[in-house]
Amino acid sequence: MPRTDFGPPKYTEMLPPVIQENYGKWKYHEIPQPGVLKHVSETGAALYTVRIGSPRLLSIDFLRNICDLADKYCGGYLRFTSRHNVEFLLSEAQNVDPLLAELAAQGLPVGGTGNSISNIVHTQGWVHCHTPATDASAVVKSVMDDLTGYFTSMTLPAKCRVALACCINMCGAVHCSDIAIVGIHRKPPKVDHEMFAKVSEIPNVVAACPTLAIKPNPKTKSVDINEERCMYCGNCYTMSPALDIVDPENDGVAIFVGGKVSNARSGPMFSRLAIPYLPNNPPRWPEVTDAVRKLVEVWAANAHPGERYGEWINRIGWERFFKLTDLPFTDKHIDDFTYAAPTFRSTTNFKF
Amino acid sequence: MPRTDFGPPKYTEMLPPVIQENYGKWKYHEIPQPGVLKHVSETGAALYTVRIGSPRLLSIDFLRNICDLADKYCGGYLRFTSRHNVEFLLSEAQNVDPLLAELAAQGLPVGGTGNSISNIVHTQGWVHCHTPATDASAVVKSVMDDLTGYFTSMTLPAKCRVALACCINMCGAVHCSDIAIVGIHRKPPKVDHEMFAKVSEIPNVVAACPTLAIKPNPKTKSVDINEERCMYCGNCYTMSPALDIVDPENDGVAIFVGGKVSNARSGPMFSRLAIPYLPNNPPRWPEVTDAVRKLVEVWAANAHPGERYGEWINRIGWERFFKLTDLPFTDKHIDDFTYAAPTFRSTTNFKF
Amino acid sequence: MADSKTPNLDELEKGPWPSFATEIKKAAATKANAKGLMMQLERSYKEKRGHWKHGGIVGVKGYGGGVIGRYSDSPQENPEVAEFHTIRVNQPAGWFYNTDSLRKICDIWDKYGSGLTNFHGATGDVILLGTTTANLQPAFDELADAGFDLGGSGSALRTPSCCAGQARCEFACFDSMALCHELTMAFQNQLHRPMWPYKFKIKMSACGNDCVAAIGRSDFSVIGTWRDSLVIDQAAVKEYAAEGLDIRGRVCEPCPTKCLKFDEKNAELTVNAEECVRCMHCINAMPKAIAPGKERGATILVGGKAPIVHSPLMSWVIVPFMKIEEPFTEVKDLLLKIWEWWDENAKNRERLGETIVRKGMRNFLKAVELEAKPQMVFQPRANPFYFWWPDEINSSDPASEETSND
Amino acid sequence: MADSKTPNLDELEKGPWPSFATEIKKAAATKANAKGLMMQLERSYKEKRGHWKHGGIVGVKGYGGGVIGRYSDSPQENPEVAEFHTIRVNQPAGWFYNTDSLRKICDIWDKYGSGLTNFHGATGDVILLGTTTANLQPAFDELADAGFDLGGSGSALRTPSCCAGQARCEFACFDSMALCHELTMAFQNQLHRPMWPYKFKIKMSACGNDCVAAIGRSDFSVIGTWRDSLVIDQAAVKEYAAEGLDIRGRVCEPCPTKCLKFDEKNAELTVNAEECVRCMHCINAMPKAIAPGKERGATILVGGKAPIVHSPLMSWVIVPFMKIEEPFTEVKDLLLKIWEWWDENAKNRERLGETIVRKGMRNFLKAVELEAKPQMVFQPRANPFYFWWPDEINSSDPASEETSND
Ligand code: SRM
Ligand code: SRM
Ligand code: SRM
Ligand code: SRM
Ligand code: SF4
Ligand code: SF4
Ligand code: SF4
Ligand code: SF4
Ligand code: SF4
Ligand code: SF4
Ligand code: SF4
Ligand code: SF4
Repeated sequence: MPRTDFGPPKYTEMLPPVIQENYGKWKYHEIPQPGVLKHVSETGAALYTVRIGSPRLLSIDFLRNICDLADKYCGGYLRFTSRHNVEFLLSEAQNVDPLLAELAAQGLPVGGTGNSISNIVHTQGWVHCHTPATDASAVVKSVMDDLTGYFTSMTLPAKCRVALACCINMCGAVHCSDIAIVGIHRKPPKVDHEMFAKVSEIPNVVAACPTLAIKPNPKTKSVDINEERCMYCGNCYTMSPALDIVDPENDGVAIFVGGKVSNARSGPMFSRLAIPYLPNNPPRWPEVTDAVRKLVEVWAANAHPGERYGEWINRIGWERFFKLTDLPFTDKHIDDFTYAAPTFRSTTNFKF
Repeated sequence: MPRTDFGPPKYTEMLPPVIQENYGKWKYHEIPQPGVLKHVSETGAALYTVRIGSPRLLSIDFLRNICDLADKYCGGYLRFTSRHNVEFLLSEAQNVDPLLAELAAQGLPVGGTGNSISNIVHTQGWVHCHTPATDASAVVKSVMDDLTGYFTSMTLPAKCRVALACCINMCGAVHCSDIAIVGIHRKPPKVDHEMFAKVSEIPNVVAACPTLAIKPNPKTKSVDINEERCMYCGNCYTMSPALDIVDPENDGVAIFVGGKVSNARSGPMFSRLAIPYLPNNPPRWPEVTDAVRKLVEVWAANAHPGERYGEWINRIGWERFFKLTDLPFTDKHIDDFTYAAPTFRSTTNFKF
Repeated sequence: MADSKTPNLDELEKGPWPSFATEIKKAAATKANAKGLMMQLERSYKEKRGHWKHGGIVGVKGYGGGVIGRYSDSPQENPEVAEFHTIRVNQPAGWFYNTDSLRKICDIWDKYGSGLTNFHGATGDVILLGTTTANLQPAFDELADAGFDLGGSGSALRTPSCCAGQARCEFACFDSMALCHELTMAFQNQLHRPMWPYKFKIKMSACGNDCVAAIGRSDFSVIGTWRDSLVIDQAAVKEYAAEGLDIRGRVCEPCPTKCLKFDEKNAELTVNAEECVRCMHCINAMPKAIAPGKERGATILVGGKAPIVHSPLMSWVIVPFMKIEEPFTEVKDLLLKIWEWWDENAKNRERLGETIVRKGMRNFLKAVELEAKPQMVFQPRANPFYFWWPDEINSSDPASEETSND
Repeated sequence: MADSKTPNLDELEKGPWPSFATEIKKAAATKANAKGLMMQLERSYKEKRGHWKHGGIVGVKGYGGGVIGRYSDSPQENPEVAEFHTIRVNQPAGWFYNTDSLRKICDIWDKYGSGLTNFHGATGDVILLGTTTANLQPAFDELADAGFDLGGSGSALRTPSCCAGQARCEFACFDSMALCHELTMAFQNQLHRPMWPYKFKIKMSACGNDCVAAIGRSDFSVIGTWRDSLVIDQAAVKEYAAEGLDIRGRVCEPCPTKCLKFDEKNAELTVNAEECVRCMHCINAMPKAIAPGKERGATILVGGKAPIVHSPLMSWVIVPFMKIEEPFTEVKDLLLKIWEWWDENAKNRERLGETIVRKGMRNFLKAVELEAKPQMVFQPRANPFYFWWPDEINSSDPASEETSND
């Protein structure tokens, strides 16, 4: 019998001494400069954290390099954040500046703290997944290239969490991000009947369709799709490779805005549709980077200090959002899915 | 051919001269005392309205009596309100007090204006409908007897609209009233298979059930009810008299609170479940009158001036509402119908 | 009282609120069927249940509705109410009456009915409670002579109703009574001959206070509003201030968009009109000082209804602003388009709102030729499951006209 | 560059943000499969489409998951990535590493994989990207020797994750890393052997800021909170005031329940603790002056998930407050009860939240033995369609215990 189920290494082995000694005793923190946190303990001890942006898709060279840096400045400890940034954990104040200098020399951006745009939580895209409607890494790289200035500063009204998912499975917390970029298909899958008969189970595929668009076809031992009912979710494709939904001409991305998960001030909110479609335009997706920048800028210019994206929109109203961003409002924006009715404006109170 | 489709009398024939002359020219109004409105026109003319409570179920004697009064004081004109009160329309200020005196002598309550409890919009009940789970008129009479003091004064934080529907068809605007009393059944219908086979159409009845609890029974040429799925809505009974749902021991009323329809300040809101069940206890329904009075009093004592019932609850939170009213919160309060999920508390922000 | 036959009804005569039991007793004094009702109702209070059966179809010549058939479930015990039908009579717009007309109704109901009525039914009709099948036609004939026609019932247009509006209210943004009357007259056929999948209700309130509760319970609501800025009379503001009204606390604070500023020193009130959502609050609070704007009209909303079967629905915006002027052609045309689509697409017993929810706003809007507007929603969708029209997709140009952002 | 074989990837090396393209190229320099990936990806940028096929089932001995099988759809063109599987490695709680461990992972992936990784996957695992079926077992064996086990995949418990909590944060209301580790260890079988209707995710954040976005994307969220009053250090308040923080405007005003009062004269801040909803805002704004209360624990929420299939769901409250203390028996017991009910009641590919929505909270609560509490809802139902348990109804006593109001 092979050894199994021994679980991950215990986290206690992974903590630098300053944390082991002050675990649960932290008293407050400061952000001396963008990308640098100072946590102070009841005991008076201080922990300095230096956060760098990461492409998340890392070669072992990158990993070995940050290990070198951690050995040099942090006694051999480091961590990653829930948004995939790297954090160097320093117990010696005097190590901070040399580390920052070395990071600068290597071209690694320091930031992501406070009222910034931190890393884009994202997914596999064309690098590894089989269902993407867009790429992940290249879009993220292009958008972050454009927004690095917001990563390395803290000048925004509040945090702005950008996320990307390469299909509507929405791996990540994309459905509740300030700005969410989502890969979408726009045409029903094409059924390869021959392949279907060989590799797929009819009932599973039929059941997978949320709009009941799929009907069994006993003749072909396959299925037919009622194209009028299909909303291109790709759920059937996840169940059967014979239902290819990829279409380079029509696939692209949609942008949703205004989500959050923190309970700070207001409760969590879903992201909501702002831009139904932008084309896939590799390698730089200029339509997407422009749109995201504009979305950030309109918010930054209009929100009250402390207001997250969705909080700002809730204050001014979505009709104002569309006016200020100059984005067209279309029939696609109006929900017609499970919880549509409560989103309809059932009052005469609105702005023109 | 008989004369048909000539429509209602034209309203212009029904308007007193002061209205005809000042139609569309009203400038402002005052409420000199509860139940009396003074509307002043651009022309300087004034219209006095005296509003009395009405049982709505009126004999022709009552009608002839108010006609007499209208002839005497109002030049032969009167109206009814959208809440079924009677309004005397006076163009002579000096007629107001004599009219009030005569109404007082007849025991007719004057009021329902401003921050009061106006008449209870209600339905047929045991007087005329075939589906009621409770009576209408007797419950309304009992509740209004208890609340007449709030009709004849204007001391509440805001208007409080009370409504009653004798079954969950909710004739009226019961589903968006400050306090809504609704007749409910609590047991599945009993199927009279013999009668069913004679008088009902299976597909219509099966289709009528929102929870898909009804299945055709080809043997009996009737239907069977999956009692676990039935939520006693009576929709099938509306389609077939063979599905009697009335049960004197278990029928009763539920009370919903916090609805409104005006757009003033906040938009319209649905009424929401406060008390899942109170028994039918004719002729006076003491459990219901007590519950309504308590609901009114807790709101009156705690709301800010100008706050409707639902606005008050939205400010303090439903968890506070249940604490202040000391009403038990049960699994019945938690929605499990069409739009349930958005009502679930998806935040850690709440009060204990 | 000890041996009264109606101890429950007797009890219900007591108390300060005018008593329906007294009304029934008054009618019962002269009318056998009112007495029958009284006795059957007394039994209901004892047994805690109603005693009416499902109605059969009864009516008057030339009409498909307007009468609710009603039969006692125990005609042996209460033969006087073996038949006890209701006639729905279309009220005059705004529920205004001259006493002549009202007395005529009384006389007719004295002659043919139980002498009992509802002024009014929850939809707005005059409800004449309780008569026999045989009496329906003669009663109607005399009502017709008196100028009164039937209201709606069944799967038809229901009797439209409206607030007093310009007849008695300074807030009115359009002539609700004229519109109500005109629509009622224009759609008599739809009102009197059920031919749709289900009922259809129209109500209109001449301002956002919505004094007929249109938004909650009509398939088609017309609610008055304005497009420019509300009008403030500073002299009147000063008077309110002088009288001690806490303008900042009671008027500005509750303004939902905080777009009112009160300058305490000069007792001057200003509005940021662009941010005003026309909620009526400040106008309600200071009717002498603030009035709706000059460019008046209405918002059109659809879909309101009671909870059965899928959920209650509150009407939602489909036309943010429409001028409402005689002969009201725009409203009528819109109604016709809506009915055409609904009639074609609705399931049996499916209200307009339910059909729209099932088919999606996009199909509805396309059919009735309205453009999507952000005023139609509180919030856009939170899911990525939307449809593309065939002409928005093509194989050469991936970005459709509507959504490209160049 | 003109004749580069990877003009698109070259372009993606430019710009200030660290480049994944550079990472791939670095790996491609020594690894054939990384080079295969590079070339296939370049083709994807040209053709605007991915080139991966549905994964078959591959894995390592004794495990039902932890590997995502992946095959190129055009192995003739890119034979190096004909097989390109991913191994999910369970991260240490909180994503803390010593460099020894991290270097070991690098060495193993140098030997058996493409040299490419994700630190981390969106669920929280270390993602080792790209290897062959043959290399899976030896890679795992060496990972095991280095102390690393597999993470979750398929219809199983997914790798739990948590915020840094008490390790690095003064706001932590419970020990999120200890809980995360303990649950991971306690439920190894559920994590490694898919046996449920669908995936199940657990995440924990030690305060309401929810730095792992638990509420939006886990079936079971544990979010730190407290039950008594937050603690205010008035001396520190004075310091903030002296430094010029606009306490009224930036701290009190945004408080959702307006339960903070700032006395400007004395620079004193007070809270009406009963009205505080523990939203963290004031604490975030003044971390030196305000701290969570002393009676700490967590709120338990369930049901969060992405939009597919019926709609996105945000987790909702099922336990308003629970003490979270080793050995975390209460949390574990609750999880076991939830799984039992879900496993029995869920349809294929139905997440917990969807099952609860379909079956109703009342059935869920009964099964997991929790009482209904108003904290579970924003608002009670707006429809009259609720069920009665058989024992609440009887023929003699109409008022059930639970709802009588005597
Ligand atoms: C390191 C990290 C946790 C971890 O275990 O990895 C973390 C760390 C801290 N968070 Fe966070 N948050 C981290 C992800 C998050 C997330 C999750 C996410 O983004 O996916 C959220 C929820 C975001 C959302 O609502 O969509 C999050 C919402 C917050 C908030 C609430 C902000 C708000 O106003 O809504 C605070 C409070 C604040 O910043 O005022 C906060 C505060 C903090 C503090 C100040 C807590 C402390 O005292 O140590 C830490 C430094 C914050 C900073 O960067 O300024 N953290 N924080 C994560 C860093 C991610 C990154 O690399 O950028
Ligand atoms: C007569 C009537 C219209 C009619 O055509 O019959 C009417 C008449 C007036 N309403 Fe109304 N409302 C009338 C039913 C309603 C309804 C409908 C209902 O109750 O079913 C509503 C919506 C109620 C709701 O939201 O649930 C209604 C919500 C208002 C409001 C908004 C109140 C609020 O703050 O939400 C105002 C403004 C105010 O009172 O400040 C208002 C204001 C007025 C004014 C002041 C308008 C005016 O200047 O003439 C009238 C006298 C009000 C009073 O009684 O104090 N009227 N009013 C109705 C009298 C009913 C009765 O007998 O009591
Ligand atoms: C008489 C009246 C109640 C009253 O005492 O005032 C009434 C009485 C009945 N209503 Fe109603 N509804 C009356 C106004 C309403 C209203 C209010 C309104 O119209 O503004 C509503 C809620 C608004 C709405 O339509 O959504 C209403 C929602 C219903 C429903 C649920 C319809 C729905 O789609 O939600 C039913 C069920 C049905 O149609 O099968 C219903 C069915 C009925 C029936 C016909 C019973 C039935 O199942 O066949 C009742 C006949 C009673 C009788 O014997 O006289 N009644 N009904 C009201 C009509 C009087 C009038 O014409 O003026
Ligand atoms: C690798 C990862 C994305 C990444 O780049 O980080 C990922 C990748 C995939 N996800 Fe995911 N999901 C990943 C985190 C998520 C998350 C976020 C989370 O776990 O916090 C979500 C949203 C939260 C949720 O679960 O609701 C997520 C929601 C989905 C869904 C939709 C599930 C749903 O019920 O809503 C699917 C569809 C499915 O399961 O068929 C899916 C399916 C998939 C599959 C297995 C594709 C499929 O249809 O078979 C992807 C495999 C890609 C590959 O080839 O490697 N993935 N997926 C993440 C896992 C890494 C890890 O273990 O750390
Ligand atoms: S979002 Fe879709 S395409 Fe992207 S990794 Fe997840 S399942 Fe694959
Ligand atoms: S893509 Fe989605 S909607 Fe279209 S057929 Fe497949 S499962 Fe159904
Ligand atoms: S509420 Fe129900 S019982 Fe009452 S009148 Fe309407 S349909 Fe009849
Ligand atoms: S009462 Fe309602 S839920 Fe019960 S069987 Fe009849 S239609 Fe279905
Ligand atoms: S709805 Fe407006 S216009 Fe009509 S009566 Fe009420 S307050 Fe006046
Ligand atoms: S009408 Fe309403 S929104 Fe407009 S200024 Fe007055 S209170 Fe504010
Ligand atoms: S969730 Fe709270 S306790 Fe955890 S890291 Fe974020 S701020 Fe700190
Ligand atoms: S934690 Fe939130 S609710 Fe509580 S006092 Fe602070 S800001 Fe107010």
